[in-house]
Amino acid sequence: MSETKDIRIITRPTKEQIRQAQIDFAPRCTAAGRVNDKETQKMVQYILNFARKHSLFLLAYGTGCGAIEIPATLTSRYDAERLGIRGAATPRQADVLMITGYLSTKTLKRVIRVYEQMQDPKYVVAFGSCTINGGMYFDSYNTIKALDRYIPVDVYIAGCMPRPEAVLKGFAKLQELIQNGNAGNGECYRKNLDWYRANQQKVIKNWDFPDEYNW
Amino acid sequence: MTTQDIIRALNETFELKAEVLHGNQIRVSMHKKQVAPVLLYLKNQWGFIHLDHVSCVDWIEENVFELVYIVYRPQDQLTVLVKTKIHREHPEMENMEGFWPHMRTYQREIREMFGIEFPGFEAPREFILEGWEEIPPMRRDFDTRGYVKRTYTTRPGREDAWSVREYITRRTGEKLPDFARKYSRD
Amino acid sequence: MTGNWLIELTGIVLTALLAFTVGMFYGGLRRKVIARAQNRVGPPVYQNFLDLLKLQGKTTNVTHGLMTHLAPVWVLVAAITALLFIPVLHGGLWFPNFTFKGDLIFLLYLMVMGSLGMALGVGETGNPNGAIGVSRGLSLITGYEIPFVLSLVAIMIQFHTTSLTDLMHYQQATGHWIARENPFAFLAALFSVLGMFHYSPFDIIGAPAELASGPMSEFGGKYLGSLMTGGSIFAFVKLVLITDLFLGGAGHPDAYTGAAGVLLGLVELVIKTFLLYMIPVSIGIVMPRFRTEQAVRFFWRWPLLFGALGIIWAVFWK
Amino acid sequence: MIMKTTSERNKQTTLFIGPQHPGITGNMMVKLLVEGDTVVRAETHIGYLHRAFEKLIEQRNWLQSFTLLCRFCVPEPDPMELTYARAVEAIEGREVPPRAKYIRTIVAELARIQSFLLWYGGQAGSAGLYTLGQWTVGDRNYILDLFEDLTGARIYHMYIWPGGVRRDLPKGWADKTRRVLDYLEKRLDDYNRLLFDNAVFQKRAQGVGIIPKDKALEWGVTGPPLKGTGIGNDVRKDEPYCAYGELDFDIPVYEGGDVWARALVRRDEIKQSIRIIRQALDKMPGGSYYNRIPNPMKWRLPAGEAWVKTESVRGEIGFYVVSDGTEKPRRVHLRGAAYTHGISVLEKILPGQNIADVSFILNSLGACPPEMER
Amino acid sequence: MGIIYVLGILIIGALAAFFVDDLNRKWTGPVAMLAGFGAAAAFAFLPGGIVRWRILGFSMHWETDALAGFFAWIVLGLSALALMYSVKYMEGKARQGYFYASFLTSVAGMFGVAVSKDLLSFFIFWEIMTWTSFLLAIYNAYYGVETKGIKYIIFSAIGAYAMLTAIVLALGQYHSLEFSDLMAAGAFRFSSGNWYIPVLLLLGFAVKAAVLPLHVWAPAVYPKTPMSFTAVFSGAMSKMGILGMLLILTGIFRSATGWELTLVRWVLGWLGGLTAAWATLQAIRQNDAKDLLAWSSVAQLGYIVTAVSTGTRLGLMAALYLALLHAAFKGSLFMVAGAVEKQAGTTDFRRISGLIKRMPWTFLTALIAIISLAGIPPLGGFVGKWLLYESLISETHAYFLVILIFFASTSAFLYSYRFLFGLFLGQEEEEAKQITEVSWWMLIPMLALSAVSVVTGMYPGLIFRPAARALESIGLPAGQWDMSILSNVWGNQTDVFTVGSTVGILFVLWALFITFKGKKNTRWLTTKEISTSGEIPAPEDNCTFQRGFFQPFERAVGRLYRSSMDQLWEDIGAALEAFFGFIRKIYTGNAQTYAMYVIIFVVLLILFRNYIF
Repeated sequence: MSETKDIRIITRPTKEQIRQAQIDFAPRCTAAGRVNDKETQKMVQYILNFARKHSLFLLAYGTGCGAIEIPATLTSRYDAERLGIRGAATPRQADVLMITGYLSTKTLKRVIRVYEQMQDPKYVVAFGSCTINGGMYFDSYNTIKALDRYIPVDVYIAGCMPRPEAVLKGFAKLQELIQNGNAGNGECYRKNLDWYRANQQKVIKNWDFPDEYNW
Repeated sequence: MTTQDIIRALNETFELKAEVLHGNQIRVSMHKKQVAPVLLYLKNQWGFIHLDHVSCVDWIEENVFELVYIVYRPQDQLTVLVKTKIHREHPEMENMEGFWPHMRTYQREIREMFGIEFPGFEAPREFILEGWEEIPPMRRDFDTRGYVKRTYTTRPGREDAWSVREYITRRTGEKLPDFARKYSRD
Repeated sequence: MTGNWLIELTGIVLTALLAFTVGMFYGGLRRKVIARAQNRVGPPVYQNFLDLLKLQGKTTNVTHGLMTHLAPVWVLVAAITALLFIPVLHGGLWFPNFTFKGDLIFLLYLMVMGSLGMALGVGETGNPNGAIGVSRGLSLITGYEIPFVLSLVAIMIQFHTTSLTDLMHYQQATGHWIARENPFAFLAALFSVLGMFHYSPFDIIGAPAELASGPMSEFGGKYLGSLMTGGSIFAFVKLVLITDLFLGGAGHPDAYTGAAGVLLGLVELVIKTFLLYMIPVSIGIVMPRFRTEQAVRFFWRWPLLFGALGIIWAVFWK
Repeated sequence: MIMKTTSERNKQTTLFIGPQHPGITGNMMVKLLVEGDTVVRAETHIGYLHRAFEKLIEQRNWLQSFTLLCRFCVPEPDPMELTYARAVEAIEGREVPPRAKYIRTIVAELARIQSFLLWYGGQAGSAGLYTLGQWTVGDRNYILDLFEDLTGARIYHMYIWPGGVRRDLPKGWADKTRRVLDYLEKRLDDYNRLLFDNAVFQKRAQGVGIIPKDKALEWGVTGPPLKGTGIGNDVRKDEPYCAYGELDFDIPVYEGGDVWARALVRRDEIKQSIRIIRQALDKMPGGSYYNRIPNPMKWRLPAGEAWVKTESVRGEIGFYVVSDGTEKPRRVHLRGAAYTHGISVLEKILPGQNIADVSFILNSLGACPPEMER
Repeated sequence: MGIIYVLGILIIGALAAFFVDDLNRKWTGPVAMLAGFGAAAAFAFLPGGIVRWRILGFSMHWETDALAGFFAWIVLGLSALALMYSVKYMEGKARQGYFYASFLTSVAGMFGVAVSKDLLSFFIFWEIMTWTSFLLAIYNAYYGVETKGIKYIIFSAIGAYAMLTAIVLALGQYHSLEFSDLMAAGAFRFSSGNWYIPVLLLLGFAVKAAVLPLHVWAPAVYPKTPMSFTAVFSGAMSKMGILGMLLILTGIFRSATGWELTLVRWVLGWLGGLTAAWATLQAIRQNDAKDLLAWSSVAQLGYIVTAVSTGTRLGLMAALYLALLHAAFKGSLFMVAGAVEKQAGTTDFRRISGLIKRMPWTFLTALIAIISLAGIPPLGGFVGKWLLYESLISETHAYFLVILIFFASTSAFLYSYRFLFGLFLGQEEEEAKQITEVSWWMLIPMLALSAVSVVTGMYPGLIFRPAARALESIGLPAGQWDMSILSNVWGNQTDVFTVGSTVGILFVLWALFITFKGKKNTRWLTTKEISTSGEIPAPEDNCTFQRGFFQPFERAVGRLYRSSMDQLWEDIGAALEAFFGFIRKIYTGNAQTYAMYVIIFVVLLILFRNYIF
């Protein structure tokens, strides 16, 4: 019994290894590549960030089962509109892309398309355990397991499914990140496009995106 | 109308051995050539107007696919499960999309998920999957975990799919409680 | 008309700022009122300013060509020009602007300019949703403009003038609102206002559930922000126009003078326009939307009848 | 310099309703060919939510599959659990205690009410009346609170198990439920006044999206759309399961087959559900709530098959379950109501309709994409 | 003697073009163009003068007074530009000699009509104009054109016979064909006892001016004629009908009271209004740019007819102003249609779209012309609309007619947008990538005509002054006109200069703002990069919305489209067909036979005039 225990713990990666793996996992951009740099943040940026964080237009895209809690979040009991969160119909107008749960590869393609059509600064909020690590679909042949290999993610909300309170908490976190100038990875996505494209093409079999990156 | 009437009628017309499954449900197996006439007969003669379901089961051990057509008669809640077995090598089934409008949907799904061909069925091939290159995924010989391992990247720390409770007890040195041990996989 | 260009310029800037501020606040209030009706707290009233600031602060923008690029410009220019030719306050130094240089027929046509420019921009994007939205919008214009013209013609022939200032002057001199002098014309105009605001039940143009916000679907960032600004100013323009036409306008050259007079006039204006604005807003809260042809038919039925009655009233009144 | 492909360009416009679209329910796509404002052809495209549940269930044991099952259709997980549990019980021949039957009935009907409240929002929202959606979806939270008290979760409950339910009713839950029902009954009048007394909604809904009565059964229409055509088939009445046989309720039937009739059916169904729950709470028998199953890790079912139907919110759902005598199911195949409503029926009734009505009709049919592709 | 020179240049040009075509096809166009510009120059720089001569006992009287000058300028100016446009437009087409000779002769005919001061020469020129335009209408002798041509010639024949009868009757009654004599004798008054003379003449003019119900030829013929001539056909030739009406009705207008004026205002005014409304509704339904423009021409002529019918200061000014402006913007629009047709091969909206990036200058022309057509400030078309409304409201108190006109003009936004959207906006198709902009020879005339709309938007006085002189020359009230301030009888004003400059300044400011704000981060996308709900349209998916563009509107007016008007038209069509069924037997549908018949009729009338009357 104790033998197996030791072996298992050794096979498990150390914390350092995990952190290293995380770094490899999703490209992190340097501070200069960010939309705003905290050190050089000026008054204008402060005001702009204040406006940004209080005016979040959610793209109307229910990618998975988490979409069931979005109406609850937006309607009268939880009323996300008091925080400036409201729906937007097309990616051109939207700021926040909510990945509400698992993504099948067919949807992933559309999500990438939609993400690229959004305008900077754009934020991605990933919803539910399945976006983090596949969740209960860890052995499903049709869902991706880790979202940030395909598009950059700002905030993860864990749970299956997260309650509206958790969603609001996630948005609060996003607002905090926006105010500090740490949210919005559109620039980062463009810089590391090759890395993302390689990952995307690995799972999306019928790749028919235009060669040139347009946003 | 009772189940016995239907069983008798099927027996007399097609010389089939039908049996009662549960309550109002009748199960009848036949050769695949007989399925279309039986379904039409049930629909037109006996008023089994509602196609409830079409399903397929992969009996890989016997090397057959079993197709199940479930039809329903709303007047007295009779259900007939029409079953047939087709060979797993080059599986083919008669195209019956004209019988019920949603037969088309079922046939598309079965064609995509099991690779059963319906000659003369002209619906687009891609239905649920997109750009699928492997063997049809619902076949039992398709290894979904292997495919996942080949295709997707999981975040580190979740490769082994451990039992969480077990892991916690081992790390902290606690004793596994009895009720948990009962459900343990070891 | 003082002839002093500096004062005129100041007047123009002040008027535009006033319209912008009030229009944006009205938008915020609308959202607040709707939220309250829906059992919610709702966003703060200054939410629209934050939205605008955010949209203008977008770091990337896309456009599909010159007409799309200029579409918000058309809308803004139409809104501000219309504003300048409408007496925001009666009398005074700053707010008449070019009131004497344009009449009602001119205003009627000017107000379409923005829509047409917008439609051209939408057309260039090549988005089928946008084109369908434009087709609906233009059809709807033929619906609500006709009763509006009927009511305008009615009051023109009743008071023998096509000038907005004259009408305001009449109302303030006699103390009788035209809404009272010709109630049918007022009713017809009120119905048209419902259509002009594109709120429910006449919001088929950009219906999100069908067309994904229709004409707006390709506009984002600074373009959407500019459209929003234009829309806010234009909403104010419509409200002031109806107030001036039927509700006596605001401000009085004889009663108030100086800054206090202007301020009092503005307060009166805000109260009147706000009450007027609440009519389409509150109807919008409880109404689903009409289909296009239903909406157009609606305008060609009762409002048209009221307009015709208004003309008959006007003919026999004098 | 002459454009050659003149004949090719001269064709209808393609409109994509979905997947990223405010007018779509869930994640699916209706590809429309339109000419002017009229739909010429409609194609439903699904597969955006395909998670291979049926494949995964084959990898899980009989009890583990419940975590997957309830996610078949997001707005109404309980009918799925109920149907599957009944199928498993049918194969095994396991008895369910009467108290569990009543609890199951209550849960199924609560699920029906919350789903209809969501539908109110969708139906009104697709017609531009957002206020109703704000009210009903807000009030839906009261039912979700009840679920939370009962099962510990808001959306996915995993409450109904083979042999009964997972927990007994908590203390005071019945009174709380009665209070919620009283409140809802009061609010329903408000909703109905806002929606059904509205002339614009009447104009929009009447005569739109008609399912012909003589074709309805053949097209596989079930549930409220079927009752809207004037055929009152309902599994709860036809083949009573749980406690439905012992309770008194009516099946609302309306003629017309249009969106309006379907809306009326749903309006009345909520009232019937409230009635059912009240009766079930009053008649609630005592005794065990759970017929204990053996160690689920080692639980084997006898080889066999079962086809079990349940009246869910959008129509009848059925589970075809095959057991080969091992711990894991050989095959679990769901027949959802949306499987016909969302694909073949939708494709049949959309041509000739206005673009403005596409989302409206979709909502009234109750298409649920995750149920179609699983 | 300017008239003789102008006519001479045109006729010689026609002959020269006809023969040069045989020698060297390359030079046909330039020669005709030279003739066109030469005629315009001759008219501009030589004094017009008075020409009188007698032939077969009839006196002919041509004179370039202000009214004639006004219309002659419309004719010569537009024709010169259209001829310039033709040079490249007709390049490579067959039978150019035939085309240019007919074109120039037709221009000569129109010019003659404008300067004629007696009914006989008026009629002769009128007929020259009609024949030659018929020849041009059948120039594109492809399928269906002959029947359309016959429609035109049949309706022209109705008009011609009506006029001829009136002329003979007038001659019999008053023994003179001079307009001034007839006017003095009250021949054109309904109250004169010979009410049929003005009625018959008006009938003849109404055919040319495409007044309901005699308009059916116009939408049939305009699209089939080569576009460079349609510009003149619709822009100038139809105005000859307006000129005729103006001449006939002058007497009634001068009296300014009485039942005759009321009658004219009601009948002609409502006919014009109905024409405008009906043609607008029809234009909205069209799927081809040329058909759309043809119906739109009919609608615009409806406004002008209504404006003429008022007979008041503002109304007549509106008529003359709109006549000129319509020539400008509709001329340029037909030229745009021609340019698109030449480059893309078709003007069917369902087959092309997204030409804006390929043909930007053509689009600019179309944009200006369409804004002017729709009457949106600050371009010239608005002034005409303003004058028309103000005259109807404040002068003739035709309240419900105003609504009808307004309905027509609001609905005109629909087809205006359709024209721009259908040809230039929307998805840019792969096949369209090879299309290029037309040559400057075609662009310059188009842009020049657009410039008229732009300039008159700020300074409508440039037209008001000659128009006022023209009205005064026939003794109608004209009043004082400012350069850019419009005012109605109640004294309300609109200062279009202020409007134009405000709009211009604001437009430039905002355009600069929106261009330079975040300029670096603004991406210019193609029309393929649109948000289509996350899907990528397959190559076979058509994302251009063109078919049934205004279906919601059509459904809203459905009943009107379906039952009443259609039935009316079918009835009229059936009646006409029955009526002309037997005529067709002796009628070959050939221009020569038609000409022969008319000549025989004239000769017979002349020979037996003393016996008949």
